[in-house]
Amino acid sequence: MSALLAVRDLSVTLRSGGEARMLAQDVSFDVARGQILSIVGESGSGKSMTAKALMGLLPPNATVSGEAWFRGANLLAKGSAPCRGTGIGLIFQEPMTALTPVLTIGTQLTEAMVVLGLADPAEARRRAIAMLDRVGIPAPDRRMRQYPHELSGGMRQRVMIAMMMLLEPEILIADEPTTALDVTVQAQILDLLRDIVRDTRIGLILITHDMGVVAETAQDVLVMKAGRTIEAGPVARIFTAPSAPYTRALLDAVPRLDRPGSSAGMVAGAAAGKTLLSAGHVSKTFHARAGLFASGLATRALDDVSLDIRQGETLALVGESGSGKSTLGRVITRLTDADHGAVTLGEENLLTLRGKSLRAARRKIQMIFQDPYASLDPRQRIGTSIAEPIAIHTTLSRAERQDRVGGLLARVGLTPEMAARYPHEFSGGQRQRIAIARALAAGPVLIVADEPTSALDVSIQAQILDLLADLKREEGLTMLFISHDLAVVRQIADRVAVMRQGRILELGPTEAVWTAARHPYTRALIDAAPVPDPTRPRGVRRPVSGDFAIGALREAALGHWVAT
Amino acid sequence: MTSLTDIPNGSAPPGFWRRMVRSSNGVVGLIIVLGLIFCAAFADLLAPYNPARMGTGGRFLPPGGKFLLGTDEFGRDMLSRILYGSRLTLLIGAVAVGISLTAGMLVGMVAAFRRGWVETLLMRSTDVLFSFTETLIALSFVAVLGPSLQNAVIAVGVAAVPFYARTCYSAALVETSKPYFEASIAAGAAPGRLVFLHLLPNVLPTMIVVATLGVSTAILAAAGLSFLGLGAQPPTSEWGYMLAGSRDYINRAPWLMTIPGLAIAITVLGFNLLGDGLRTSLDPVERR
Amino acid sequence: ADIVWARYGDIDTLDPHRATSTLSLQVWSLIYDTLLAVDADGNPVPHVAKSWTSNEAGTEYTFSLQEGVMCHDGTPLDASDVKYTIDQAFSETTPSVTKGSWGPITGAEVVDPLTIKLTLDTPFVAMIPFLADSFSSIICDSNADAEGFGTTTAIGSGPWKLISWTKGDRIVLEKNADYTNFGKLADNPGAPYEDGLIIAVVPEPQARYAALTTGEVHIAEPPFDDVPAIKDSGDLNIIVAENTGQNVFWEFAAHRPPFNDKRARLAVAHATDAATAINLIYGDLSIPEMCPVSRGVFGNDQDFCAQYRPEYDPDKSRALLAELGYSDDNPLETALLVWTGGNRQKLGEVFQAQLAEVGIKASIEIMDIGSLNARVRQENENTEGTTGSMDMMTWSWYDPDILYALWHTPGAYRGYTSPELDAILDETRVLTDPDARKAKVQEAFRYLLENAIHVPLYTPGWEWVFAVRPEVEGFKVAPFVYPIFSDVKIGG
Amino acid sequence: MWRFLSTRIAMGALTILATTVLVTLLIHAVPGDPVQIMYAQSQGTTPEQIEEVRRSLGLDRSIPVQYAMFMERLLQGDLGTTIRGGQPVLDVILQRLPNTLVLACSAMFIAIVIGIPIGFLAAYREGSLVDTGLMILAIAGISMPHFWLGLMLLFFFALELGWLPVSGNGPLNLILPALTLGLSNAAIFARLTRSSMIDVMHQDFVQTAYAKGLPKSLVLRRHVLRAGFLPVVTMMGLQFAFMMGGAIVVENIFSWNGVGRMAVEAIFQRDYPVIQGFILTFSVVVVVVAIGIDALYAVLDPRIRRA
Ligand SMILES: Nc1ncnc2c1ncn2[C@@H]1O[C@H](COP(=O)(O)OP(=O)(O)OP(=O)(O)O)[C@@H](O)[C@H]1O
Ligand SMILES: Nc1ncnc2c1ncn2[C@@H]1O[C@H](COP(=O)(O)OP(=O)(O)OP(=O)(O)O)[C@@H](O)[C@H]1O
Ligand SMILES: [Mg+2]
Ligand SMILES: [Mg+2]
Ligand code: NI
Repeated sequence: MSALLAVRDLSVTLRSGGEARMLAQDVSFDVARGQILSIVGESGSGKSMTAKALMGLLPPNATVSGEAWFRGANLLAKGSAPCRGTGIGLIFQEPMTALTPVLTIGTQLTEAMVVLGLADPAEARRRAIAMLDRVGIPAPDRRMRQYPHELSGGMRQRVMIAMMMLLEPEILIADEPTTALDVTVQAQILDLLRDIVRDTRIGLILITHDMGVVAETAQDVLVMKAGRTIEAGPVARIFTAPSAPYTRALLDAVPRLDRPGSSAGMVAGAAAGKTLLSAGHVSKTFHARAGLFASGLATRALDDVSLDIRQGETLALVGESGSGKSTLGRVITRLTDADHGAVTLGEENLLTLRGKSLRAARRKIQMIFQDPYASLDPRQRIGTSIAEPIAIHTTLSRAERQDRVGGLLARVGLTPEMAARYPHEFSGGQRQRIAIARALAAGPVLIVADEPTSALDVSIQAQILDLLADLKREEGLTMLFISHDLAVVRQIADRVAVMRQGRILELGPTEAVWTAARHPYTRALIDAAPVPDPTRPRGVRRPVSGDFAIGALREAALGHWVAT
Repeated sequence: MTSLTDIPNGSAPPGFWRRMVRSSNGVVGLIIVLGLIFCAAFADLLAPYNPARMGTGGRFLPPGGKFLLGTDEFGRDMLSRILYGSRLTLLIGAVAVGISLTAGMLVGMVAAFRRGWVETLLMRSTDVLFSFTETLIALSFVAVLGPSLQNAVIAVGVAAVPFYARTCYSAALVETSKPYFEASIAAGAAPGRLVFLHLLPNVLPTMIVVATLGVSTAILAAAGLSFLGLGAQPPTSEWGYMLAGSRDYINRAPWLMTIPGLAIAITVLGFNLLGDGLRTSLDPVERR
Repeated sequence: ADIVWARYGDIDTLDPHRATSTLSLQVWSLIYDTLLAVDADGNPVPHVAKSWTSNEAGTEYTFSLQEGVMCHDGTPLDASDVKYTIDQAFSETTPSVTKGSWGPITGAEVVDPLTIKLTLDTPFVAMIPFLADSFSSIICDSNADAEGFGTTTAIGSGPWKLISWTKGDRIVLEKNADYTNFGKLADNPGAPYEDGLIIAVVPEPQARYAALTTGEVHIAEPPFDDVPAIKDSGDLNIIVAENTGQNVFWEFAAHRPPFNDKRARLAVAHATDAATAINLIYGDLSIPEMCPVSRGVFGNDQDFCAQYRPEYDPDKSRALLAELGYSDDNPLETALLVWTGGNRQKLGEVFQAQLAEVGIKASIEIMDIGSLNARVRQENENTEGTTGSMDMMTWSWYDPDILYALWHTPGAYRGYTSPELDAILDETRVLTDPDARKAKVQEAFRYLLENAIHVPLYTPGWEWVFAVRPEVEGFKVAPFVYPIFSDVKIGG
Repeated sequence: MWRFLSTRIAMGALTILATTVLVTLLIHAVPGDPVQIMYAQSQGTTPEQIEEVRRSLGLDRSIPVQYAMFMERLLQGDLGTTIRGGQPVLDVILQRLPNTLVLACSAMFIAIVIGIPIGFLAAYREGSLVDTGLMILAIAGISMPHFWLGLMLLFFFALELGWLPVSGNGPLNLILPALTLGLSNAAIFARLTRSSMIDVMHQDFVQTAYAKGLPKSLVLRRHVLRAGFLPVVTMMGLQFAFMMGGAIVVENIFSWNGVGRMAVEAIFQRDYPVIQGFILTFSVVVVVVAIGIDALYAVLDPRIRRA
């Protein structure tokens, strides 16, 4: 089968302020009809640049070289017209910003068809409605008149796909089309793309950083790093016998949802531990202030949530975006004030503390945040940042403080000399280590980690998770671990609480929840998560329906609670 | 608690100087501003004549010759007057911005830090004042206090407070919601520590940019008031006042109008460029 | 055709009882008539009143009016209109802002339609010249029923009728076709020659000049500094008002240090070289003044006054300052108040420089005349507080009686007064014999000059320089800067 | 949208209410006795008259009572009478306000017509020499004091060339002041438009539009311009207030008979009722225009229109 698109030695050079940088270097690949080629690589590896080069959408200060043969012409040759739309379509990562906010869906769907002479307006409209229906958007008639902000993220991504498919391109490039979406929605979009490729026999280039997505969808893989091709080949071979060390590292770093994590062995011990902290009937409603007099919509971020955290365990909080995970963590750390409920640590109700006693109690619960860039005061040496809790709560001398900081830095895998540097002199992973060191400095009894790895690249993510696991094992650290990534959770947590819309739907030992999820929502969540194993059968998943039990928790098995 | 000696010496974000040097705007602005400061500092040495002495030369001598920039209607040397005027101009800019910056930052930081009704009260009043517009506030001030350079500077300074307060408030709001700030709260930091060790150093760069751009606005506004006769009084060589006085001689001595106007424009341009340069250098995301 | 006259500012009101500005007076003189008028030398002559008599004691005046004078609304102007005007001036609720200048009038009686009798409490010589000035414009009593008197309506009997007034922009007048001129300083015995007169407000001197050049405007004050060039080019005619009646003088907050000491006042007087300063700023358009009242006003005599006015003598000034304990290290510091307009702040700058020569540090403060008056009065009334100020005060009046208003206890500014001066000024009001009065008036001059209470500087001409386009004929300016448009013909 | 607008209107009402309070307090902040200062020039005023004025201004009462009196009169459309000439302040202002509005609106028009295309062009050619040149021009324009620009224009077009009239309030007279005010604001608009357009041009949806194969002109016209224009619209309210402020100076240069010139005269004359009236009028105009522009914004932006 001959290739639809043949790319040879594509290089992109970006010139800015007198320096030239190679963003992509000698990238070559073929895409055939009905084929899904996946380009993977870490952030900044040049995946998007390659795609944009093919579309002729590079920034003005970028130059491209190489060849890309499509329909008998070289797309990269000087003066050649790009085959946008009817030849190659493009879908972006962020459905929120990929649609023009001030134009209706209908206009955006039909305009290109009309302008390119594929159909007259009426015909275009008819086709658009049909296509919306095809991509699974209910009530397409009505949608045509709506604006992007009136649609959910998943729907917008479907509109994007419909928009490109209406032009009947031969190749579709999808640049991280699901990264911004929840797992359940992501799965549906991936299914949709697969269906389209199967039905229309177009070629799909799927750009992603998620090996799970690759394994679930692609036939061939191209691994990129720093603009270069590291390895290319059929998905099965890449996953089973990667030849490049980088690919292997990438694969190793992926937490496997389908295998129990390393900490699973500790479940029994931790479960026996006594309760350290308990949250009871915590509720929190946010009122979005629309203005001076009009009070905006209320969001119930937490709705009568109760849970216990036991000494020495890692309790994971999972759920989709907006389900209230962070809010619960913030209520426990008193960064957000709850409307109702109690959080007791020992004898103390943390929620009623104020002033000095609150400040004194704070050291016992520390937080690690998602964004390591923002977690450290950019204008303080990291030594000062780490020493801050010590300075506040102890009367240690400067030298003693420095000693402690040195020890902490060593503990998280850095060197004491680094204390004199500023945050911007570190990489993301290092910064997260520093943030962990600072959290440890206070000598807390509980650490709340709010998605501490989701901003990091996979390879670094694994290191941080290992560090946390080490700390837990060696220091007996108790942790509330917040994540939307089920694979990560399975690797590190003793127990899991599944949240949705401010309520806990299921709570139980990690293994029990995984192997015998009792709540339909939990099951949908587990089903939807991509598994980095190309040999697994790729089934079509049903969307999660909104109607299921959200009532009080009932103990369905020993230590396994499910909403009724 | 620790002593304030722990205050870190803040560092510029990565690549600040490189970006600053590469931003040609910033460099030009810096040169102009430094030149201005030089003129102001050494006005006594640079000025060839006493700026207030009448009849130094003939009246209305055109630029060139003994009087590089000519003489005015009293035969005073224009160059000397412009040089001394730079002193006033810088002082006006500094004092007015000092007033706006101090008051604005106080209001903005308190509002962002205290939240609750304090925040509502402060920011709503700021909003109200903001919609008054600076011109009106300045004019009302002068109307009440009477015209004088001092009052004009106060008026200009006060008029800009809402703007500074707003800017500082939103900058502070961003900082207070950043994890590093919350981590500090979580570590048990007391308000003083939070404000002085974390909030202030991080809000300051933004405010320095705003203040640099603000100097140009303040100079323009004060010169405008002086032009209307509501600011500087004779025989000050304030540029706006000089410009106002030149109106009578447009035909006879156009340079009396051109020179102070140019002086104001170049100064303001200098601060605008410098502010622009600082902004692009401090904030790598912002596109020029 | 319409004559277009551009001025730097607007009138305050069309109601002659509600304002005092020259800009207003000039317009009132066009719309309204007065009982008397002035001749070219500034002396009162009959106008609407064809003659008058007074009793021996000088407390009763009887005026007989011309027949056939018509108000603009078609009603005849008679004694009741005059009575209405006077009643309004002395109204209980809204007396005229110039009530004080009307003198001690206690009653106005309509003897018959053409005869009016005024009764005075005490003799008041200055009443006659006052009745020749537009302050005493006769307001037709039909204004009482008219809507918007002072803003949209102004019914007078003058040579021009009001059509409209757009505040801040222009006043449009139309000729009064029925007009008869009895005494006003115009050759034309009847209605104006031109159909209309537009008085435009153009504050920027350069803009007025440009408008003159293009012909948009016929008559306007040119930018002062361009006058020599205009004269040279000959494109426009320059007319300088004479006998403006205006007098600019040093005035001091005499109840506060340092100016409560005569020597300090003298030091200022000796330090200022008015002639040079005026020449620098106004060229030959203003003239130095020696007397406390200006040229053309009764009693003015340059030679007489020159004997007593402190002459320019910096050394004398320095000596006085040294006597008072001032030195270069300890200079006399004061505020020099200047009111806005007329290039006065420029003159102030020159004086400031002259004072600096002898070691007086004066900081200039520019303010509106109203604020200036208030400030001086406040400083005099409330003597605590810091040092007193000095100011370049301006008054214009047609009679030396102004000195009574200024310096007779309590004094317009609550400033320097003395029983001795009071006695002299009292007499200037009642002496009916001109020679005797003149002697008394000059005695007052001498007192004021020797004590440096009222140090005359100059008689301003510049504000009242008119540049006139060549096609305009017959434009003239009567004493006390009343422009006359009745004779104007626009040729070409 | 109605919620959005109702908050804006409420905010505007609050602003005007606050203005009334400040305006009442204004006279108290005057050092010395305001009535004395106001009437000092009229030689004939008796102490009784002064008392009368004090009473009519309510200065003999407590501040809340004064405020109540002020508001009561205000609601009847009475802003008091001028000190100079004793005329109703409202009439004096209303006669001049249209001139100021005409000036501000024409200047706004000029600023938009010149500034927005320049900004758009610069954004379109981002990074090019054209862009750099235009932006240097814009920053120079912003730095130029408008009173100076006004004088220069006056000098060249009226005095030297004699092309335009300089007295009166006719349409030809409007050209120079409107140009003065318009040009300096055009520079601001150009910068704003440019940064807003560049923001938009770098967004995914523009790339999406290109990816659909749409021609550049259509992408710019339909996608970039529409979305990029919105932030410019929001700035217009503020800009209009700026114009009104600038009008004060420009009116004085060009003898344009508007409220700005009146205000400056009133300040010199210490005519407090006029100053009070001016401040009040100014803030009402600014608030009303701001609300109007917010309404326009609400109509243009579907995210608000449909909210
Ligand atoms: N407009 C631009 N100007 C300058 N540098 C750019 C621009 N766009 C991208 N880059 C740089 O080019 C490199 C490659 O970017 P590219 O967007 O292709 O990465 P990517 O692999 O798609 O990463 P991600 O997973 O984060 O999307 C990065 O280092 C990025 O910083
Ligand atoms: N400060 C706030 N003001 C208003 N609403 C808020 C605030 N913080 C959170 N919310 C809302 O509360 C709900 C729960 O938010 P929360 O941040 O706890 O979700 P999450 O589960 O952590 O989601 P994510 O995975 O996206 O971080 C969301 O609808 C969110 O929009
Ligand atoms: Mg990318
Ligand atoms: Mg979260
Ligand atoms: Ni409850």
